[in-house]
This record gives sequence, C-alpha cells and structure tokens, in this order.
Amino acid sequence: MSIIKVNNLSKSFGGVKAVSHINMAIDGGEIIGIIGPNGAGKTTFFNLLTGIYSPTSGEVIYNLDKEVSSKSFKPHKMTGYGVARTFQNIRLFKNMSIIDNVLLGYHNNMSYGLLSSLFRLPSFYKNETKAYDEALKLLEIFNLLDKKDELASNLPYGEQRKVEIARALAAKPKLLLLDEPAAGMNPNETKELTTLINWIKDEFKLTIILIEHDMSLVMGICSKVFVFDYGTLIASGTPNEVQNNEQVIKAYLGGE
Amino acid sequence: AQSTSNVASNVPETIKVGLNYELSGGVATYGQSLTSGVELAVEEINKNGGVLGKQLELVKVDNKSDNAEAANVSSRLATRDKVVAILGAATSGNTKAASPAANENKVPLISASATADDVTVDSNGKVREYVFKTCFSDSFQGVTMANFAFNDLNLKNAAVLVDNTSDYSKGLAKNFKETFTKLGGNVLTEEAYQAKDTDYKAVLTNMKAKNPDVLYVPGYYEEVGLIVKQARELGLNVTVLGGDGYDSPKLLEIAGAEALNKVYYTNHYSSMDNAPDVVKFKEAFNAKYSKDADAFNALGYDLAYFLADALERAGVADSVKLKDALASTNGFKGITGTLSVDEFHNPVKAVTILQVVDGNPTFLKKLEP
Amino acid sequence: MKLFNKKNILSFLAVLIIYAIAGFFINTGFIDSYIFLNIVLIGINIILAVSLNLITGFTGQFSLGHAAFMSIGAYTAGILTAKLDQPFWIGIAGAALFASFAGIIIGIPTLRLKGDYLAIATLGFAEIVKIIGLNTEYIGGATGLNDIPRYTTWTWLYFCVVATVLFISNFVKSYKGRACIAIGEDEIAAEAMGVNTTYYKVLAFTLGAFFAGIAGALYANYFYFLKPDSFGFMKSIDILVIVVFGGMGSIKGSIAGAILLSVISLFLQGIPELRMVVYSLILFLIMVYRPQGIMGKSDFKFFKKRGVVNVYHQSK
Amino acid sequence: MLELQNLNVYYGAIHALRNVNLKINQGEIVTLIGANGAGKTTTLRTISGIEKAKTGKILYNGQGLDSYSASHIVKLGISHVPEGRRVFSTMSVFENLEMGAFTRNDKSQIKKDLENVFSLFPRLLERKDQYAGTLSGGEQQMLAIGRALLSRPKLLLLDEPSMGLAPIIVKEIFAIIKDINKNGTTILLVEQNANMALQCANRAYIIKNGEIDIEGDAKDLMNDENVKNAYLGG
Amino acid sequence: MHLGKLFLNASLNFDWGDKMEQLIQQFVNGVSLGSIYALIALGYTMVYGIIKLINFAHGDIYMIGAYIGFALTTFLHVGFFPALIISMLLCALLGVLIEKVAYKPVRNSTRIAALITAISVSLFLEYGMMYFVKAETRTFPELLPNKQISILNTNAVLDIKNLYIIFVTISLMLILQYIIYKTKVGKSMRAVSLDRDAAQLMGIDMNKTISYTFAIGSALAGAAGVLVGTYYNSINPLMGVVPGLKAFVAAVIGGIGIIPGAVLGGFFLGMTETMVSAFGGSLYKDAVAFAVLILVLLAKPNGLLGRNIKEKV
Ligand SMILES: Nc1ncnc2c1ncn2[C@@H]1O[C@H](COP(=O)(O)OP(=O)(O)OP(=O)(O)O)[C@@H](O)[C@H]1O
Ligand SMILES: Nc1ncnc2c1ncn2[C@@H]1O[C@H](COP(=O)(O)OP(=O)(O)OP(=O)(O)O)[C@@H](O)[C@H]1O
Ligand SMILES: [Mg+2]
Ligand SMILES: [Mg+2]
Repeated sequence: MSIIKVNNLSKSFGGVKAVSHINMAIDGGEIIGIIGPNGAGKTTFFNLLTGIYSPTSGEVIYNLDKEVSSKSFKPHKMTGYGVARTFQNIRLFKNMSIIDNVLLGYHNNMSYGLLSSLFRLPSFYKNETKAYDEALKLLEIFNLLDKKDELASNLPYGEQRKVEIARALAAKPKLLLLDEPAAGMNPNETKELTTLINWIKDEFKLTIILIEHDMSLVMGICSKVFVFDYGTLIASGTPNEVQNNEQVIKAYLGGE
Repeated sequence: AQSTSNVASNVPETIKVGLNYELSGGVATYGQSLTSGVELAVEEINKNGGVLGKQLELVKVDNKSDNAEAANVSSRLATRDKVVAILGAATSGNTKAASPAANENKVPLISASATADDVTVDSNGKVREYVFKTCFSDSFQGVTMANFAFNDLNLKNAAVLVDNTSDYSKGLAKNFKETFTKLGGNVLTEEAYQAKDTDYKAVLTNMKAKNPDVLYVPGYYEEVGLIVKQARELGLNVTVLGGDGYDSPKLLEIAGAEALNKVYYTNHYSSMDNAPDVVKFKEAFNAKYSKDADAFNALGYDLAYFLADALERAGVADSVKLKDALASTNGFKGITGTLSVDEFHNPVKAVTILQVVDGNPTFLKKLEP
Repeated sequence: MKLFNKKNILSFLAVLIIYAIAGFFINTGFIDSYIFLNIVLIGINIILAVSLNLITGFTGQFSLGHAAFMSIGAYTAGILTAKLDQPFWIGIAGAALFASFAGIIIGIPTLRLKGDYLAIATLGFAEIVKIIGLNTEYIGGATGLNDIPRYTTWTWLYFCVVATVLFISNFVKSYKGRACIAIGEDEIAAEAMGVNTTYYKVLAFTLGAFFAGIAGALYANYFYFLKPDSFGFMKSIDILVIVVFGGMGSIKGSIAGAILLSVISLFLQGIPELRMVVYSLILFLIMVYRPQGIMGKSDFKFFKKRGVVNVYHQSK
Repeated sequence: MLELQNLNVYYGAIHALRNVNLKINQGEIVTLIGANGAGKTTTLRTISGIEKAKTGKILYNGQGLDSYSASHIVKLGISHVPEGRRVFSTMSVFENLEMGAFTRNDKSQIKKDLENVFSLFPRLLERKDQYAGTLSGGEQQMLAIGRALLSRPKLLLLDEPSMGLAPIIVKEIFAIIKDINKNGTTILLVEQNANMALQCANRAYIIKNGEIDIEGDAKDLMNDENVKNAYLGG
Repeated sequence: MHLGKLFLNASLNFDWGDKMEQLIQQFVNGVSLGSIYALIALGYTMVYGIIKLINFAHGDIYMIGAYIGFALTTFLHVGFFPALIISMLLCALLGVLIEKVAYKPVRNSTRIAALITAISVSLFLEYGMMYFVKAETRTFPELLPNKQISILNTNAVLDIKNLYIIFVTISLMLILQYIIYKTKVGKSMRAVSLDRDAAQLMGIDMNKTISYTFAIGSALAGAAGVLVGTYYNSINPLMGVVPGLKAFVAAVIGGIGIIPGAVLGGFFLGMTETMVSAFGGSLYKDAVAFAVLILVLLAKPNGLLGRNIKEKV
C-alpha cells in the first residue's frame, strides 16, 4: 500500500507554475530520488509535502501512522505526522551547540508540562535524560560525538549537513525528506554519505525522498527516480530507465 | 603638609543642603530653573556671612525626572551626605516619591513647586511631618481664576484645555471647572494635550466650534505659548486664562505680543513689580545668568532664603529643630510674596492676578488668602 | 542527573546563606536605608532584565514595551494593597496574573509581526497602557497613585528575585525553552522540527510579563507612589540596555548587568550636569568593545558554560 | 599574474590559512581543491580583499594588494563569484547583472556583454524581471557567474560554481569556464567536484587544514593514487 | 439632561456651513501635522532602508539642525534659505562623523547592539547639547512670512509656512526616490543594503556608500530641524525625542525603508491624530494613533506600502 499519494498537485507563484499536476504514489521502505533541472520545482514540491506552502490545487495524502491530507498540513505539525526534512540552504540553529540542535529534534517526543519545566519535576529529568542519551547515539552514528558542544556555525559545511540529518532523525520520522544532501561535498564525502543514507534507511526503517544533482548518489541508492522539468513529471522509473530516457538526457543529464 | 588634613577637618563647618532636582529627563527645564534660583540665593547668603555663622554648601544631585531615582537621591542626601534639609523636587510626583526617605531619616524636604494638594498631606488627611511646600496648592489658583473670570471679567462660557500628563495642569483645571460651574458658568468643552506636543490645532479647532468666550489653559509657558499662538492663527481670539506656569519671558518670545492680548494668569508676584527686592533679584539674576528670570527661578531663590530664615530661627543646624522652625514660619518675606506655614505645611500666601499688556505681564489685582 | 545532586544542594545552601547574612546586616542597620533602597532597585532590575531576556534574548522577539508589563503589575499591586487593603501576597499574585494576561494580548501581534515591526507594535502597546493610566481617575491619572503601603521587605525581594532567576533558567533549559531559543535562531527550521511557534512566542511573552508584573508589585510596594509616566518608553529602553549590556541570552549576564548599571548610575549621581553624557559614553564604549555584552555568548568557552542543557548533563 | 606568499589568515582564534603559497600565471586555469573547511573560500576571500591576511603578501602583476579595499581590487580586474551565490535578493535579475558592471562606464559594450550573458544562460533572460531571491538555487548560481562576467575581469575567482547545479548545467558551466578562459580571462577555480575541475584546469593545488598539501599539473594529480583516494572518490 | 442640552445646542446652531468648515480646517490641520512627521520620517526611513539601523539619533540630529538654524539666524542674522542649506550641510557632516565614530565599530555586531549604540548617541547628543545650552526653550526669529490663507473662501485657514513644508517634503521625496533608484550612488546603496560582501565584490566602496547614506539622511534631518523650528518657533535640547519617535512610527506605518512610505505614513499618522482629536478623543489621541498603528501592522505586517516577500526555503 502506498504511504504517500500525490494527486494532481500544483503550485504557482504569480505567473510561475512551479509545480503543476503532479501525480505519484510511493511505497514504504524505499529511497526515492527526485531529479530535474534547476528551477524545475523540486524544492517547491518538498515545501508542499511539508506544509510550508499550501497547494494551489491538488492534494497530498500521507498514510504513515494514520491518513492525513495536505488540507491539514502545518509546518509544525509535520513531525507529528511522521515527516521530517532538511533544507537546501542549511538551516541549523547556528548559535546553539550541536547537541542542542539535535535535542530540538525530539521536541514532539517530549512529554512534560510547563510546571515540570519550571519546577524540574521528575518527569523533566526522565524525558531529558532519555532524549540526551538518544541524541548522543545519533551523533555517534554521524561521527560527530566529539563536536557535540561546538556551535553549529563553527562546523564545516559537510558536517553541518550531517547535523541537519541527525536533527531530522531525532524527530523519529517515518518519512525523511533530504534536499540536496550532498551539495558542497567532494566525491569522497559523497560516497560516505551514500553509504550512510542507505544504512539509516534500514536502521530506522524509513522511507527517504531525496533531491540531488549528484548522479553518483542518486544512481547508487535510489530504487526509484522521478524527474521534474518545468514543474511537471517528465519521467519516472528505476535509475537505469531514467538515465537512458531521451527526454531526461536532453533536459537534465546532457549528452556526452 | 602633613597636617593639612587635620586642619581641613577643623575649619568651620559648612551647613550642607541637598538639592534633589530634575536636571535631566522630561522636566529638566523646571529642575534646572529652580536650581539656578537656589544657587543665586545661596551665593548671596554666603557672601553676606552665611547662616548661623556658617556657609551653606549645596549638594546637588540629579533625579532624572524619575520617581524611583527621586527616592534614591533623597535617601542618599539624608544618609550619605547628611544634609540638614533637602530642597526639591520640581514636580509633585517626584516630591511625593522623595518624601518617605525624608520622613524616615527626619530630614525636612521642601519643594517650591510641587503644587498638588496632597504633597504635604497623606490620603488619610494626616500631615507628612517632614514635608513642606512654599507654592500655592492647585486648588487655590484654580478657584481664584474661576472667581476672577466669572465675577471680574464677566465671562460665562469657558473651554478648558488641559495637559493630561501633568498633575499640576489637571489639578488646576479640576478646581477651575468646579468653581466656575458652581458660580453658574458653563464649561462647554474640555480638551487635552500632552506635554511636549507642538501642534494643538486639532483641539483648538474643536474648541472654536463651541464658541467659548474664555479658554482656561493651565500649563507651562512652553506649551501655552504655542497654544495661544496657534489659537490666534485659527481666529480664536477670546480671553485666555492660566496659572503661574505662564510666568516666563519665553511666553512672549514664543507667542508674540499680539497673541498675548487678553491673557490673564495667577502668579506669586509680578515681575514688573518695582519693589526693591524684586528689582534687586531680577538684576542679580540677569547679571549671573545673562537672561531674565522666570517664576521657577524666583521660587527657587525664595526657597533658599526661606530655608535660611528657618535655620536662623532654629538656632542650630539640626534637622529636627529645623523642621519645627519651618512649621512655625510666620510672615516670611520673599520676592514671591509674604508667606506663613499652616498646620498642613502648606504656605499661606497672597495670589496676584496679572494681565499681559503689549507682551508685559501687568499687575491687576492681589488677593489675600 | 537527579534533582538532589551535589551542585543543586550546594546552590540551595548558598541561596539560604546569602539570604541570612544580608538579612542580618539589614536588621542590624549595617546596611542602611540608602543601600537597601539600591538593593531593591537592583533586585527589581534583575527581575525585569531576566524576564525581558526570555522574550528578547532567548526567543528573539524584539520588545520595546517591557515597562508596560511592569506598570500593569505595579498598578495592580498598588490597587490591591492600597485601595482594597489586601495582603502583599495577593498584590504580587494579582500583579503577575494581570501582567501575564497583558503578555498574552501583546503576544498575539507577534504571530504576524517580525523584528522591528514587532518592536514598534510593542512600543505602541506600552504607550497605550501609559495613556490609559494617565486618563483613569480611579488610579489617580496623571497625579499618580499615592500612599501604597511599604510591604517590600528583604525577604520578599530576595525570594522573588531567586524565584524569577530559578524559574526562567529552568525554563530555558527545558525542551520548551529550547524551542524558544530555536525560534529566535531560525523560525522556519524550528517549525519544521515540530515547534508550534505561535504557542511558544505567546508563552515567552506571557512568562516574561508574569515576572515583570512581580517586579512591578515590588516597585509599587516599596516606592509607595506610582505615576504612569514612570513606565514610559525610556524605562523599556533602560531594561533593554541591561539585557544587551549583560548579554542577550545570558541570565547571569542580566544579573551582572543590572548590578553594574545600577552601581554606575550611583556613581554618576555625583556629577549631575554631566551624568547622562557620561552614561551615554559608557554605553557606547561597551557596545563597541563588547557588543555581545559582558556575559554574551561571544566565543565557544562562554557558550559551553551557558550550554543550554549541558550544565546538568555534565553533572550527572 | 597573481602570487600569494606565506599567507596567514585568522578568524579570531582559528588559524584558517597557514603559510599559503600559490601562483597563477596569465591565461591559466588553476584549481584549488580540498575537503570541507580546508580554507578554499578563505583563500579567495583574502585575495579579493574581504578578509585581511595577518601576515604574508598578495602580489597582482607585481603590485601588492594588501592595502587595497575589496572594491578597489575589483577595479584592478579581479572578480569573485562568492560561495553561496550571494545575489541581491530584492533586485531583479536584470538589476543584479547591472550591478556586475558597476565599475564600468562603457554603455554600449555593457549592453553587448549583457546579451552575451543571456545567450550563455537563456534561463536568466526568461526570469529577467523576477526578484533574484526567488530564483531556484541553480538559477541563482548562473546569475552570480553572469554578474561577475559583466565586470570584464582579467582574473576570475570562482567558488564552487557547480554546487547545486544540474549535470547538464555543470557541463555547460565548465565549458563556459573554458570559453571565458580562451577569451583571455585567467581563472582560479575552487571546486568540490574535483574530477571536472582537474579535467578543465592547467594546474592544481590541494589544500588541507589551511596548508597547501600538494601542487602540480592537473593531469598528473588526476592520476595520483593519493589524490584519487582522498578527493576523487577512489 | 445632557442629551437634551446637546440636542438643544445642536438644533440652535445647526449649520452645515459651520460643520463643513470645521471639517475642512481639521483636514488642513491633519495635512500640516502630517507633513512634519513625513519630513522627519524621510531621513529616518532612508538610513534604515540602507543599513537596517533604527537610527534613534535621527530625532536628535533634527534637534541639532534646529539649533544650527537658530544660531545662524539669531546671532549671525543669516537669511532663511542660506540657514537651511548651511544647517543641512553641517548636519550631513555630523551624520557622517557619527557613523564613522559610533556606528562603524558596531557594524558587524548584532542589530540590537547597534540599536543600543544609536540610543547612546541619541542620549549623548541630547545631554551634550543640554550641557551647553541648558534645558530651556529658545525661540526662532520670524523668518518666513507669518500669513494665513483662507481655504475655499471659508474661515478655514492654512499657514503659509505649511505650504513650504509640504512642498519641501514632496520634492525631497521625489529627489530621494530618484537618487535611490536611478543613480549609481543609489544603486550602490541598495546593493550594500542587501549584501555588503557581495556589494564590495561588485566594486562598490562600502564605507563611502554608507557615508553618503548618513550624509543624505542627516541633511534631511537638518532641513526638517530648521523648517519645523521656524514653524513652531520654539526649540529645546529634547525637542527631537517625541517627533523622532512619531517619525519612526510614521515610517513603520508606511513600510520602513520605503521612501514614499515615509511620506504616506507621515500623513496617515498626522491625519489620524487630528481626526481623533476632531471627534472628541483628544485625551486618547496618541493611544488611538498607536492602536491604529498596530491594526495597520496586523493587516499589513510590512506597512502600508511594504511588500510581503516571504523567505524562500
Ligand atoms: N516564493 C517564490 N516566489 C516566486 N517564485 C518562486 C518562489 N519559490 C520558487 N519559485 C520559482 O519556482 C521555480 C521552482 O523553484 P524550486 O526552488 O522549486 O526549484 P528546484 O527544482 O528546487 O531547483 P534547484 O535544483 O535549482 O534547487 C523556480 O523557477 C523559482 O524561481
Ligand atoms: N567567518 C568565520 N568565522 C570563523 N571561522 C571561520 C569563518 N569562516 C570560515 N571559518 C573557518 O575557517 C576554516 C576554513 O574555512 P573555509 O570556508 O575557507 O573552507 P572551505 O575550504 O571553503 O570549505 P567548504 O568546502 O566547506 O566551502 C574552517 O575551519 C571554518 O570553520
Ligand atoms: Mg531546490
Ligand atoms: Mg568554501
């Protein structure tokens, strides 16, 4: 059964049709790639999936825990629905430490009230300790444990991307959206990241949708790829199928 | 050289007097003016041999036109500087805020300009033992002007324009209205402005539409000058009445002589007065500060002499004795009039009504309390 | 990580010991009324600065209207204790409640306004509160509210300050506080991580106002006289100056800032004519040489100390 | 043409560049590659005068650049496409390009160059009047390069021009870089995409932890086993 | 009883001509007050637009401008226009100096630190000035013809001086708008305002651009000081506080950073205050003005002319 259904989704800004009439259905447990030329509407599509924009027409339906439609999307409700994301332009809390960035990911999984936080009742300690321990584990996975107290802004780009992914994982999503996770990484780092993403998917039992321009990453781990151009879907299929699609080569990959 | 410090402590002591005035902040003008007056008088007193054979030493502190700071300064003067009395503050509010520290430390606090009725008396009608004032209470000026307008000028339809940030202005207006209506006059409208406003045309246009024959505008010369000027520009040429806040050469400068025709106000004295003390004061003031004195300068000047007089009568520079001497003041003669202190620590003093003629405030009438 | 760890117990003892020693000095008159008055002022300023820090320093909501919350608290306490003859604790509770209610109201524009626009809206709110005060005869209007009983004692003052500092620092070190800080850093990212920014912004204003209201109550029942224009725009600026001077997002900084600025102000009393000129120069020099404030999170070392959660995690 | 001698740059306590020596000859494409945080961006920012070196010298045609402001350095013919695009977000695409020609006064020539940029990046022509801030990431990158070209630089500093771009555009951009170079512009290229960078460059420097680690002919480095393992993804 | 009296009054004096006239007069009052806010707001908004600094000292530069005008006309007997020009020049110089000494060192600090610096400059100017000239009010000599003209042959009048102010405000607005959008200096200002590093990489001299900004902004404040000083004819060291705040509010209402917005906001604020007074609310004039401000912002969070550009994520 598909966990995401996108029905005839469109979004325009003034005259620009950033996303237009997209239909797709995605099954759980996969890594899905979204590629397409610059300005094709990929990021906009993510923003529609996470409630940052509301569709001009059409609808997104999640079936992660329970069924929710994009009509009730609000950015802050998405983690509650099981959806977490990273941003194309890294959006870390720059003046917070790495560990605090990750701890923030646990926001929706904390369960103590205002009084507990003011008076430090036992539930405060219980929740915070648990979150803290889990956060440490996440940082360990990303090899960032020794930097846990550094300010996010002091980290190099590549590591900031990792922190962003760790923060998203902390929200315990079922669906993880990554917007160009390998941007600004050299081929070597990209290779590491590819392995990591694959591992994360299995470890956390996630569905991952990622936007990426680095074909080595896309071809390496995606089981299915959707290709956007001018807001529409021009192709979809396995990486191989897509790679050999005439239209895709012409619009996106470029010939040799 | 070793012994200088010893010698220094043996020189004849001075008598310390604290000044708790608004030298910065919103009402710095008034605080600074009062301070100038006090300083001139103290200079004269010291030149003439001081008080009780000692020189007066002023400890001047700024209360920033702020309640808490006024209390703070008051406490500092009483406990740290050990002054025999505190002069100030300029406004009623700051004086009230300064008074608990004065009472607590038993140091008299004397204001020359805190006109509110409840400065010296608390809400239960009990007098505040160490607090005195030397200026009229609001009720007095408001009532006097209402009587004068209704009976002497024969004006029946008043419009009132009040500074709603100023307790002084509100106090005068309230008493004026009560008396004026009691006498049978009509208060057609009451409008408000805020201190530091510069444009009054909207309210004046409203007032004009009501066709009053007199405007009562209790306030200070800075605003009143502009109000009168703008009223005339709008063709509102009726009589304007006010209080001692008008007394300043600036009023003429701002409004211009022509606009000031038909302006009357209550005051402590007439600066056109030819009484020798007044002339002497005006000349001395002009010599020291190269400008003409206004009411605040004169009140500050008198305040210092008032204190000196009480100190002499107390016989020693002791604040408790001084308090008693202040309370029993009877017929102190200052340039702003002769005053006695009543049981509520308020002054009993005559009020003068002045009329502005060709820009000059001219003596019209004096009313004994 | 427990409530009864060594550090917490030591802090608790320190709090009591400071209380007892200072109390002793005050009762014996060693600390005279002048010093005590300044201690009261410092205490009130600490509460104001720490509570504004929650709104502006931590949550990043630029407020120029903090004095309004204080004034609502002060008048509420004034009315309750002077006019209705209620005991002080009711005055304080009423002050805190009314002020936090105002906090909810002013919190609402924050849902739509950002940065300087929010600042000017809060400033406008504070002016409105002031003008309503000026025109309300029941509380004396421009004449002010007089003869408020002097209930603010060392005990009340001290424990109100301690409670404010404790609650606000507990709050910012909880996940709710972390959410507030995140909003200050990047609202969109915070939202994406599940933070209901609307709720937390209003919460920050409400909590901040709650404590500012308490500061108002202490003020009213110490200075015995209230006037609406004591709580004008400049008062709000004064509080903001303490916060920035101490360091945005640093509670210790706010405390240090309140103390230092009060002491500076005392020294400046001695030079009345140049007081404000010198004060402005001092402000300027500090902003140039330490723009992040005396305890600002300028560098890594400071941040580690401030580390939002780490403080107690390290002690576990 | 450009020579960095023993350059040391600090951010507060962080020692970002350590004794960096680097040389670019007239007409070359030189590439600077290295891991995240190695100091590539810092090198470029120091050349263009936004950061100031603590010690060391930058010589441009034999002339020391240290005392010049960033704006003056542009006038000397060094143009910098910064990391992260940095387009003027609430100016239109067209106005952004105009800003690129800020130091120039030859109106007709500017017009020609504008047309040239539009033919290089047709997408920019389509979006001519849109606010630059609402462009997609790739569109912004095109705009940033186009903007730099309009200052008619003698030396062009490019900071990760391929970041976030579609493969087809990346190819195009590298082709354009070569084109620009052929037309006489010397180029210093900072890239993560080391494969492509080395293919198009004459010489290369590899920077590691703020120090120049390896330098040499681009073709040689491409075949170097160490380099391959560390930077080219094996 | 009140109602009855009111009714009686109304029916006796019922005269549409009177009412109309009153309304016209209030409208004129609103425009004239608004023009003053607008004039001061222009410089405020321009400096804000370029360097995103709430220049709290703007009102105080306006005050200094007024004092320069006062000194020139009173002691040196300079005429109105020369005084205006000299005051603008000196204020421009002062503005540049303030920027170099005070704001430049905090350019890379947080905006709030810059704000506190601006407040310190403001206090310094106010109390430095007060130290030298004392707190008392000074009065300008009559420089401009003190003449009222009647509007549409009614008793409603307009002060000639107001025409000057309105004229100067509108022309300055147009000039500024031209400078910012059409000239090279203006373009460099906008570039600096958007991204300082990138602007420098275009060859823009950032320091020079910021200096120009302050020079122009402060010259505008100086002009306002002289004009408004002669209009109300009384000045004092704290005269800049309230108009500075009001001008800031006006600029925000219009959309801070937007030149025509400042003028619109100024007129809007002046008109609001006047109309509140006109309809009997003088006690609450400022409160209503601020309430309107908040309502405007709630409806248009970036001011009347501000465009709501959502951050692209
Ligand atoms: N807020 C907005 N206002 C106006 N236009 C927008 C806005 N957001 C996006 N667009 C336009 O919509 C189109 C799609 O943008 P989007 O960011 O989704 O592209 P993308 O596929 O993510 O490209 P890239 O790979 O370069 O990041 C672009 O042409 C962009 O200019
Ligand atoms: N403004 C700054 N303040 C403090 N440290 C900085 C600053 N900019 C860079 N650094 C530090 O200087 C070092 C070099 O950074 P630089 O940006 O030059 O690296 P880079 O090679 O361009 O990396 P990337 O590939 O991620 O762009 C890094 O450790 C970085 O954290
Ligand atoms: Mg994108
Ligand atoms: Mg870089």
